[in-house]
Amino acid sequence: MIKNQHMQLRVLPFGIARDIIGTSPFTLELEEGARVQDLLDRLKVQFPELKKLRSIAVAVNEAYADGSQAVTGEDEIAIIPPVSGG
Amino acid sequence: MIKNQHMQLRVLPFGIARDIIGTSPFTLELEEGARVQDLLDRLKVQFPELKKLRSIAVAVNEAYADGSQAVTGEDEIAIIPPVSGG
Amino acid sequence: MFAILQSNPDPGALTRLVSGPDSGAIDLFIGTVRNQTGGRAVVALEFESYGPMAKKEMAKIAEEAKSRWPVNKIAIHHLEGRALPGDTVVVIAVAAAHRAAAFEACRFAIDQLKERVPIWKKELYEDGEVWVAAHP
Amino acid sequence: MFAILQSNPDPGALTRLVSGPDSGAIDLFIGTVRNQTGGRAVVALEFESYGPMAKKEMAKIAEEAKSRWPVNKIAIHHLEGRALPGDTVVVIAVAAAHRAAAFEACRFAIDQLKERVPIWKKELYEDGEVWVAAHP
Repeated sequence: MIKNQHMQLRVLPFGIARDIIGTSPFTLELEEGARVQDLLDRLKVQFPELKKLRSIAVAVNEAYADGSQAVTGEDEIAIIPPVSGG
Repeated sequence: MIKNQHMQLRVLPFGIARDIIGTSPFTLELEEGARVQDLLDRLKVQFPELKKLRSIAVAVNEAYADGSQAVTGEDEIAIIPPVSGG
Repeated sequence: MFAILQSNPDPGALTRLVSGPDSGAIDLFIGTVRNQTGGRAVVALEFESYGPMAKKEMAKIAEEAKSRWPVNKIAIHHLEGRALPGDTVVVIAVAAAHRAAAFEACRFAIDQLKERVPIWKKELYEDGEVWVAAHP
Repeated sequence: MFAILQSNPDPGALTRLVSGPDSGAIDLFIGTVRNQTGGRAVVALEFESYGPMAKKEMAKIAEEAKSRWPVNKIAIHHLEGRALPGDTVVVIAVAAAHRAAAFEACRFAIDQLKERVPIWKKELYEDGEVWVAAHP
């Protein structure tokens, strides 16, 4: 049996997402090769309140990322609830 | 033979209209009962350069007036060439 | 709220004139002197105005804007006299609860100002001068 | 040109940042804090931002605006931290040769800012607080 490799992701939740997750930065362990969508799925299981938000986006290294983008332990990952500047 | 009554109108030409007419205020004599259009017609005869302007408007007592408005010697009459503020 | 000034209109002053706790959006239009027009170098502008009527027309424009969009306050200041490239010659400030009305009304106000407020601009070049828009 | 500030953005400073002799029109959008929202009194706002990314998104918005309209310079400053009713929280300044482009690009920039720049606003009332727009 081959053991999957895991990686530690550094996650910065903002706004109401930080209130829900409770700590920032927050460390999440995912399998190597995980993508943004895997990360979102995991967070929503772990913090069901995130599912109630109007939207939730992810930024990787300070740019919006779509669900298919791969993430690594080197990336700065931000959890972006609905923005409301201005 | 009945002699028509005349009135002295006080006319303020602005911008290029002042350059053309040469003095401001300028006094114009018209028959009693004259209207804005009569005044414009007379000015264009007396100062043909006015006919070359893109447009020419008249204000009576600080408000735009149309050709049918009567004028009197009590009015402040302004000659308004194309405006170009801003 | 409506003025013809011998000095350059001040965007900060107009902002203060229109602000208030019921407004969340201010749109400010600032017109400045360009150093050329149609490729010809402009040395200066000379503005003349029919001051009392200009202020009345500005007030009418503001009333019309208020009747068309939900805006709270409108202020319009325009320079009279000489202006050099870079100088501010007109400032329009519009305050509204929400931004769409502020933008629409401000655009309307500057468009109307250029069409009907009795102010005339002469452009001065190295080798001549022209009353802007006077001839077809 | 793009900044997240701990103090109130200054319309005059942004005007100076974008002005130049090739621009004849500056449109300035100023967002301020209203004293109520939907009839509920607002005591204060608290803005949080993801600063480095916010500045990058502002710069992207400016690039997009420049590719769509003939504008010369765009500056965007937004407050981070606490703001009281009447305070300025965002200023966008757009300079262009002519006014149509300045208005269009400024409107585009504030619309885009509200849609994608990572800044979050919490409204504080006498008896509670809400992250604006967080829930459907």
